[in-house]
Amino acid sequence: MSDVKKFMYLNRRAPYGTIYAWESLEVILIGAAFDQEVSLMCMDDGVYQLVKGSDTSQSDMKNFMPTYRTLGDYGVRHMYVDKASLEARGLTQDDLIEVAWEDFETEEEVDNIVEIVDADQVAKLMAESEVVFS
Amino acid sequence: MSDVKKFMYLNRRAPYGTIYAWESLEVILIGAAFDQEVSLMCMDDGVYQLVKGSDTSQSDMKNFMPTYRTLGDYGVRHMYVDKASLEARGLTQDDLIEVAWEDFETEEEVDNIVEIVDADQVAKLMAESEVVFS
Amino acid sequence: MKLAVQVNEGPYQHQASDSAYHFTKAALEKGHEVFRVFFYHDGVLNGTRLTTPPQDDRNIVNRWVELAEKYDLDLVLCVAAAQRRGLVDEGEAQRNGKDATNIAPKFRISGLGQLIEAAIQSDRLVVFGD
Amino acid sequence: MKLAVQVNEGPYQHQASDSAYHFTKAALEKGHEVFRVFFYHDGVLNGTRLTTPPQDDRNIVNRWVELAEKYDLDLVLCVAAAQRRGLVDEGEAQRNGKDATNIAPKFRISGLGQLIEAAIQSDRLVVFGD
Amino acid sequence: MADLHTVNKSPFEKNSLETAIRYSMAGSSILLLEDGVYGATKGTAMEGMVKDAMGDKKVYALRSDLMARAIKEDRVIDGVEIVDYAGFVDLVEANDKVQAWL
Amino acid sequence: MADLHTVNKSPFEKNSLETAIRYSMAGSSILLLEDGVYGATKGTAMEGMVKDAMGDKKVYALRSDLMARAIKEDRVIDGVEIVDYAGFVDLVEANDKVQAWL
Repeated sequence: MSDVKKFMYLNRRAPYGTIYAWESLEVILIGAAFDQEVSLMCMDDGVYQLVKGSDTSQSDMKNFMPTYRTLGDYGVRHMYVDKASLEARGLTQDDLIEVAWEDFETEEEVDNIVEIVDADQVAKLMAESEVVFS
Repeated sequence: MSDVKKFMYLNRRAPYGTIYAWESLEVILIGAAFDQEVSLMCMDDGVYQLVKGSDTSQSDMKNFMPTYRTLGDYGVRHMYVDKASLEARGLTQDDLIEVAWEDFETEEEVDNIVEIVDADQVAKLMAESEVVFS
Repeated sequence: MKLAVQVNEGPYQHQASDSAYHFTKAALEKGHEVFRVFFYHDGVLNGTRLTTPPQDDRNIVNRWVELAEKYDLDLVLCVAAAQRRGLVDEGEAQRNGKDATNIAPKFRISGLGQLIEAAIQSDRLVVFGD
Repeated sequence: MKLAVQVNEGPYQHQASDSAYHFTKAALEKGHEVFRVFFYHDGVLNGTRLTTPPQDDRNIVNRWVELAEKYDLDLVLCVAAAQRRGLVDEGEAQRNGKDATNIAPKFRISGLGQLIEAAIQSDRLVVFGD
Repeated sequence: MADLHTVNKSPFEKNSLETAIRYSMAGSSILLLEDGVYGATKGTAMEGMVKDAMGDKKVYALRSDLMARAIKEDRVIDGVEIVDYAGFVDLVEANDKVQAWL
Repeated sequence: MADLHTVNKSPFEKNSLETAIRYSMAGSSILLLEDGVYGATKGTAMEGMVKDAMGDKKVYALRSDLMARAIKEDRVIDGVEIVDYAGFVDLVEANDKVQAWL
């Protein structure tokens, strides 16, 4: 068995109403140290995790949304968003954050790794993963 | 303010998957000592709380379903079941427990206080209640 | 107006405890009376003094304690729910042979009758949960 | 087969901890290896020794402890989740100035890296939650 | 007789909002809070249901929860009234009772 | 490449079963457990969806959870295979990975 696995973090929950979004993000941050091949999949209410403009100044809750923008620096290579989930919620790519990625060895750069995918692609991407974190 | 209030216990959760059904039942049992006017409303997955035939012998969980049959003795006067919720789940009154009720002072008896009600009745019954426990 | 507040979820995991806190605080600041805050189901977990949340996050338990100190609030944890989930005061520790307690100051453990009584005595019962 | 098991919910409130226990026990009885059981989110609440469930109900915490004793299971509570929710061992009590501990025997508190490592080292990760 | 119904679930995750609308009387108030505020957003698959409900019910949404979820005022369905916690308390007082659709 | 998808939510409360069906590949296995076993019942509003899924996927339900919820074998949709926890373990072994639709 190779020591590099394809990790998929599956996010289906809205932020703030429950802690799942935030604590799942903590797994990704810690997981970066293990140098796996990491993707994120946002579907259902999980697409709300990537919507920009969160303001918790009147909630007395920690605003963890800016952390998503840094995931490229934590070794996350792809952040997929399910198209149908996004559309049902009246959202478009313009509503979502942009996350840049750079390979410091090859100097390969990607401006934005947030990518909208359709149902067939979602199914295929999840099937190709080796470990799914829920 | 009168010391007798119309209490409505609103049950919308399936038993066993979470503890809400069981711990809500405990409230009703304890509440009996306070001699209020008590009704139960089961809708959505809450209708599953009244389905007969539960067997937890292979689950190592406490089977609390028989307790529902005794609620007439705990001062519950009505156990309402939302018709639409029942039908969506392919259930009929035959699938539900029967709960007898007797007024020991007037000797008034009711064979079964489990009653299927339609949406308009549900809305009206809830509106007429003075306190709703969720 | 006299209020009873019920909290069904533990701190951090669900926002219910946050909402209940902000609502209770707003009611008190408006001069309303809060007869009792009753913690049920996982809500009893709000009453532990052993939490250490991250420095940059809110301290949910301490917030309740401070509100109770300021307004002399009655914060009650349901005893049956507390026993299942390991919330223990001195009395419970003695009765159940536990070697430690974890209840926070200003919270007390009592029976479900306290919820029923609060619902009867108050003008409104407001429930926060999952 | 080498298994990693993740438990995301506390005992009693959700059935997830029951399911995880029965699955883990069945796997061990079939001769599979369980590399680690990792408790995350409210799952850390499975690791308290202060519960006193009703006499006629299962004791979820003790069940985990006994399974760990029999099969030398590694039961790990996530430290960040444990701090938020008041799960404390000796080390945590010292570091965070707490006057009591509540962790059950056979459980240990450690970092999220333990989950990642378990996922890498095991053939399958099986997650139980809400 | 008028009641306040509180809904704290995303309408895309659970049917609480739909059920609250169907089983509440005309003249009721519905307060969206926590993840429930997603139900107050324009342009979603749920917008029609909420607009229909506003024919005979009043819908409110909690400001701090809208803000945390990045729902700006111009994305809130017209006619939904935005309130803070003080307004929440006033709604509780103005109605006969509160029913939580958890 | 074949995966085991676990669903522990009532299909009437949350869309996990629907999502698991839609986003899993042909040849996948779906195990219903906890409140998820309600999805295995005959005669419900969800039966058609489950039967359709069984065209190219295999559906399983956990026996102890069916029993606790009073779902007798004759009420289980034909073709849904009932397994115990040992069978659950075998399914985990037989598939490449497990995906939990929590």
